[in-house]
Amino acid sequence: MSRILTYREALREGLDEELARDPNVVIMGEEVAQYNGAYKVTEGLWNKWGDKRIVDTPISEAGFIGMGIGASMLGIRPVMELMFWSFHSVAFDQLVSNAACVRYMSGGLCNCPIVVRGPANGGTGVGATHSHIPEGLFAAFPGLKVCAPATPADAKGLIKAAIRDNDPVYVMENTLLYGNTGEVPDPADGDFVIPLGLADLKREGADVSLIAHGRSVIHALAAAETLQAEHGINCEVLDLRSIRPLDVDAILKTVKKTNRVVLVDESKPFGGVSAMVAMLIQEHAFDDLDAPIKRVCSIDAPAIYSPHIEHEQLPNPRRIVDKVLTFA
Amino acid sequence: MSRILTYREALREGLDEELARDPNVVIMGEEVAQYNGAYKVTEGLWNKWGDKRIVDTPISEAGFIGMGIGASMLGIRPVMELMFWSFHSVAFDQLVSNAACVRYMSGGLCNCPIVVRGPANGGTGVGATHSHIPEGLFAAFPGLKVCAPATPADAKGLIKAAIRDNDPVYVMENTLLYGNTGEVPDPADGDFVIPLGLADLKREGADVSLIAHGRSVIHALAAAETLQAEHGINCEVLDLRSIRPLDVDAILKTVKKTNRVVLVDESKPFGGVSAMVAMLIQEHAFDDLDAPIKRVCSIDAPAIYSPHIEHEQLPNPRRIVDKVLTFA
Amino acid sequence: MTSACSSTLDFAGSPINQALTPERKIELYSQMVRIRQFESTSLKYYQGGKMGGFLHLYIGQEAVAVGTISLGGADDHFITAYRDHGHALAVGMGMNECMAEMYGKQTGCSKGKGGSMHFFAPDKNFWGGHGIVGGQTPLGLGLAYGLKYLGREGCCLCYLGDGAINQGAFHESLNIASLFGIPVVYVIENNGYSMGTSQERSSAYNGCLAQRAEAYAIEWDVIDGSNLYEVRAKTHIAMERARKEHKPTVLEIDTYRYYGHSVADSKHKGGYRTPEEIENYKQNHDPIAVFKRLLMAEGVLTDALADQIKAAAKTEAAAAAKFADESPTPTIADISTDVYWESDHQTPASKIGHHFFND
Amino acid sequence: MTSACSSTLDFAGSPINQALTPERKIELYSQMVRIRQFESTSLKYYQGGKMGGFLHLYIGQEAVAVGTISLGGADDHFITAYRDHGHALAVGMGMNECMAEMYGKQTGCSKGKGGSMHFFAPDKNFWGGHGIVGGQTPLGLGLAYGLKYLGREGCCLCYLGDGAINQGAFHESLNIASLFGIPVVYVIENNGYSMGTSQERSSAYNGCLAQRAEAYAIEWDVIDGSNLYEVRAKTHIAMERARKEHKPTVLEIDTYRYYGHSVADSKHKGGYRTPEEIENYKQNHDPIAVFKRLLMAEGVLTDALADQIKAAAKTEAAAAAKFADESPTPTIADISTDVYWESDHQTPASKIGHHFFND
Ligand SMILES: Cc1ncc(C[n+]2csc(CCOP(=O)(O)OP(=O)(O)O)c2C)c(N)n1
Ligand SMILES: Cc1ncc(C[n+]2csc(CCOP(=O)(O)OP(=O)(O)O)c2C)c(N)n1
Ligand SMILES: [Mg+2]
Ligand SMILES: [Mg+2]
Repeated sequence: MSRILTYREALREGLDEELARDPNVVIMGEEVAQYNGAYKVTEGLWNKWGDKRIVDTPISEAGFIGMGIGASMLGIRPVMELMFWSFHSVAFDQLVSNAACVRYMSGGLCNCPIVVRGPANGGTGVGATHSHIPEGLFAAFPGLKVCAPATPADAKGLIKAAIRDNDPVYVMENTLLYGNTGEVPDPADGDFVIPLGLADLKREGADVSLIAHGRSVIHALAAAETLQAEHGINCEVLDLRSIRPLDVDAILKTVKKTNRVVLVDESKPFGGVSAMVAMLIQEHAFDDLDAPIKRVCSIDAPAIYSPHIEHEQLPNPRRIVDKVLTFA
Repeated sequence: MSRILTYREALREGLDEELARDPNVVIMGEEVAQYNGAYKVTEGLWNKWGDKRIVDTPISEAGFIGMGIGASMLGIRPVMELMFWSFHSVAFDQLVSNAACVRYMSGGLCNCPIVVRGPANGGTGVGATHSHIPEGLFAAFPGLKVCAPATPADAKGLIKAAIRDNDPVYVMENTLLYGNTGEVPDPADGDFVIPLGLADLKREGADVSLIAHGRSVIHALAAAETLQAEHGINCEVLDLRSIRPLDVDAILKTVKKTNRVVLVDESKPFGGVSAMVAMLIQEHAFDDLDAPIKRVCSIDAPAIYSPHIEHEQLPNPRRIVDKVLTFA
Repeated sequence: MTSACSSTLDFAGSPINQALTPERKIELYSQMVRIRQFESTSLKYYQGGKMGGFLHLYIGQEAVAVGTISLGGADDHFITAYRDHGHALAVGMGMNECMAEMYGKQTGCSKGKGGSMHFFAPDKNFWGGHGIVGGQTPLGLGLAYGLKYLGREGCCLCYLGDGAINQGAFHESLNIASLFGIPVVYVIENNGYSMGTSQERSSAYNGCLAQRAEAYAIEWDVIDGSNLYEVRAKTHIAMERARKEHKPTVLEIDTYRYYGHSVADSKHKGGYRTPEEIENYKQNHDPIAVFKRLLMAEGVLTDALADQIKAAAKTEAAAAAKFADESPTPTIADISTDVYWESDHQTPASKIGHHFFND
Repeated sequence: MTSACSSTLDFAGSPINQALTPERKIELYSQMVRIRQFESTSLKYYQGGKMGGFLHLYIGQEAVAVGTISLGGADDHFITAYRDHGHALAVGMGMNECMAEMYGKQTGCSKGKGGSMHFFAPDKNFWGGHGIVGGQTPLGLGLAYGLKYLGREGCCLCYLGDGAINQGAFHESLNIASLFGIPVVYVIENNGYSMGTSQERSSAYNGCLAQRAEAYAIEWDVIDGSNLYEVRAKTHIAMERARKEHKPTVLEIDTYRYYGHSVADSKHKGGYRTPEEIENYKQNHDPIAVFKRLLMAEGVLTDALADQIKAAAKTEAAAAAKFADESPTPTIADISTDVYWESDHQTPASKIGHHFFND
């Protein structure tokens, strides 16, 4: 049996279950406790679990994320909220030098079982400094793991996998998905964990593969419907879910099936997740491609504020449809 | 007439000329003045220009780089040294949120004519946190410019272009190149500036294109000699020099000529500059490729310390030769 | 909130306030009223769906921006965080371009690219509007460094919140400011809360927040932010210290916000703050009411004039909303401008290599 | 350097030092000598081309690591910066694995992956060895947080340099330490210089560096780092405050490095420091010589025993160099291990999806 939950509720349920499962799991971040979270992901958890397990921090991301990393070396499993993933910029050293390198530099003596989570997206009218899209940025650092769930079930399954993972995992959520609903298996039916590194074929198709992650998956699915209905083009939609580890096999499989690829990626076009996926496809499925791999990324500028236009800067169903139609 | 200078001297000459040319150019960083620079790039400049123009700062990268950015909005042109580019991690907010976004968020009212420079490489036995390779990381941010000179002449020409540019330019030098020598035009023969965005064909060839930047260019040239001498394979070597702006035309031109590409890039393989270059090539020269684009990147792990092995983790001539031979 | 550190001297009598003409006093009063009316109008249209993102209201804090900025000369510069509407109007920005910015219109001060948190007017020495908490503090240091470098006798006022003092970049800035002798005045607008977190829950300190300055051998003071005269009198000293001696100061101005952290903050009344606390401030410490009483006692202001000022401000704000509403929206092409100076100016440098990577 | 803040009490008589047996005193003396011999030997082989990267010598500072770490119990933890050899030996790491690490060998404490700046021994409560200036300060906070979370009565000693105090992350850590009541003791090893920059040119402060702690209502003290008894007596107080009251402390231990910042630093003698300054420290404040004099006066140590200790340490260091030299080098395959716990342990999670992207 499954229930309909919002993405936010699904995340919260995942956090709650892991808090129950392991006394060393501790949630920390700005406004996560008494205020119930800026985006209410942690709502009710402080009431239920109290001061020790749910910790409000000052606005000191370098300080508290570094603290979480230090504690994790002793066996604590901190799950740290960045109110926006964009605030990675003030804790970058902790995120890429401490978390990503401490195991390596110690020859495997130190472990760093942390999770950092929060919304990592544009489209909410908050301007450039609050709208960075850092999946590709962090996936570039060996030692780190990155995932970006698109649905409530994936959000729950992946946050639980992230917490149990013994390496640092950065979970990129999306403010514009928090209110989305979807089926999530009932806890009574067993522990629901989605392993990192497993893509999910969200729609089967024969003509073109749309490969995406995060909110772009939702856009890709919408575009696929339009393309089917209005143009008779049957798109397959592959949701990467996890960026590192990456399900390269699933990527190659859909490419071999359709021979045409559009990557949908909210990143800015220089780099991002999609440039890497393109690199992998052309390397490993060169002869399966009937046409160049195409991309729909954010338009290449810092994020614009204007609510009238910001959704045009991001991937959206119309832009995906237009891009697919250029194959014709 | 040109002289033989080291890469270090060429940089210094470029800095010195720009200090003379524009009274608003100011050099700042840790140990750049009285100590003559950790890597002696600024040697003698404090003696010549004094406290106002050459400024020693505390070990506060966020503070002094933010200070430089603020001053640049008023028309000062700070050239800031990061003792290692790896220390970007403690000034990331300044580097990617202030410098990259302030022009945009102000609708073009603020300018940010800064330069940040320093060594950005592995291979010096200093371990993972001191060996980040951030060209691709910063090029991903629209609003920023990034270049990585491989020769003394390019180092001088690019640092001068960077200082005159009215946008933030991040110059990625290389400790292992500082002592390399090469011809640099004589100042008496006129102002020597190499524009950003112009690649340089460092070696002509017909069979395979090696596309690289920074120290990888030197390796590519060495590999090309071996391939010619031992295998009769004639490689073309394109030095990107500038990562953003990027000379896409030059890239496509060499691809169209040789139809085979090996990208050499010290970045870690997830992303980096090379994944982007591969994306561009397959997109714009799909039919010109006779084989998948291949890459020689750093082996995918944090940088190892051991001097016995660290050069095996990085691109080197042997690894490039081996990769080119896989085309056979 | 009034601080224990703050005393009750006769700030009206201080020379810098004595020098104010009645006209100028009315102007300062009007500015505070204009800010409040502008914001009330913003709130109305924000709730009406005209704006995106966040709306951080300044209402309750008006005497800080108006009092401090009123001291600025040609070479004094200003920079603040995301709660920036008060400062923007106080430096002389028009309601039109500010409102249009929030509406995301081409006519906005930042062409609709920055939004509520990112107002800019370099021509008025106002350098934003910055969204990353504490991020403006090294920039303010840099503006002041630039002034000194250029040999101008001016200073930079850099504003930050009570929560922002716990960002590392601020401390790095304080050390450099003291060490290098930089003419920067840091103004902590202490409204008692960072989002839902009280000052006590976010900061450890001795005495008061400004006292952290002692760690860097920097002068500091605490100011009652409900009293515009006190704000001016004490800030003037700091600014003179900066301009004449190239020495920084940290000021803590105790103040209060009537609304939530942003409009989305539903817990600000009855959640982390009691209704009584809010009411007490409104009744006893409202900066506009306090100044009104002072000016009426001085015979400078009458009820009628006050009403007229308020009505004019309301009309002005309504007109700004109309202006914003009727202004054109940015186009898709606008997304790609203002990224690089060289590209915007079509310089030779902008024509070499690809600067943009849109597929 | 002795600080004005530091007094000359009879630290030998403090209970924590009274409790030392003669054997333990000799052991502490020997540890300092071992560190110095280890480092002299390192220097020799560094100059002989056996090591890569930097070599930051600790010589002159031995009483800091040995004195403070000698106070550690089963639940006390340690973390430091890149100048980490002294701490490593003081926690009980062997010369072999330390030397081999610098030689970049498989038998190194970090398998040759970390190098001189990154020694680790979690089994001895030693958490590195960190190269980014100030980067270890939030980690040390976290170790202490973890101890409190786990209900252990211990503390974390987190070392940093006089230059490192100007990194923002340290200030963020101080605020959190005070606010949350974290059992961390920050030990500023003030050797007067950060590379070629004197304390005066890098830090603005009142009184002394440790006094910055007042900004966060944290206790602080200044210690003469040439006197091991003083180091122990005062650090013990701070550690007890942490263990028993969950309160942080900032200690400033005045000390000196005989060599350059790293071996590459040629200006340390006659450049930014006078030869006289160096000579004065060596003559009058050398921690090993000072302790030797004390122990000889106490009748615990003789010249003969001292010579014997030194000779043994020298032999031990030479053997370590031999061990390192003869140890196997890492292989190319070794580059790819120790990246992910899951991969190293071949867990099910490690087998799903690509973790590595080598072409
Ligand atoms: C680095 C960073 N962390 C967190 C935030 C989210 N945030 C925005 S404002 C704010 C509270 C700031 O409070 P304070 O400094 O007291 O200013 P006030 O809002 O009271 O004016 C927080 C946590 C941010 N914008 N930047
Ligand atoms: C963030 C950062 N900036 C700069 C450096 C380069 N660096 C390494 S050590 C050092 C000086 C540190 O001096 P101090 O803290 O006094 O420690 P000491 O070397 O005296 O032990 C500098 C500038 C670095 N490693 N990390
Ligand atoms: Mg506040
Ligand atoms: Mg020092």
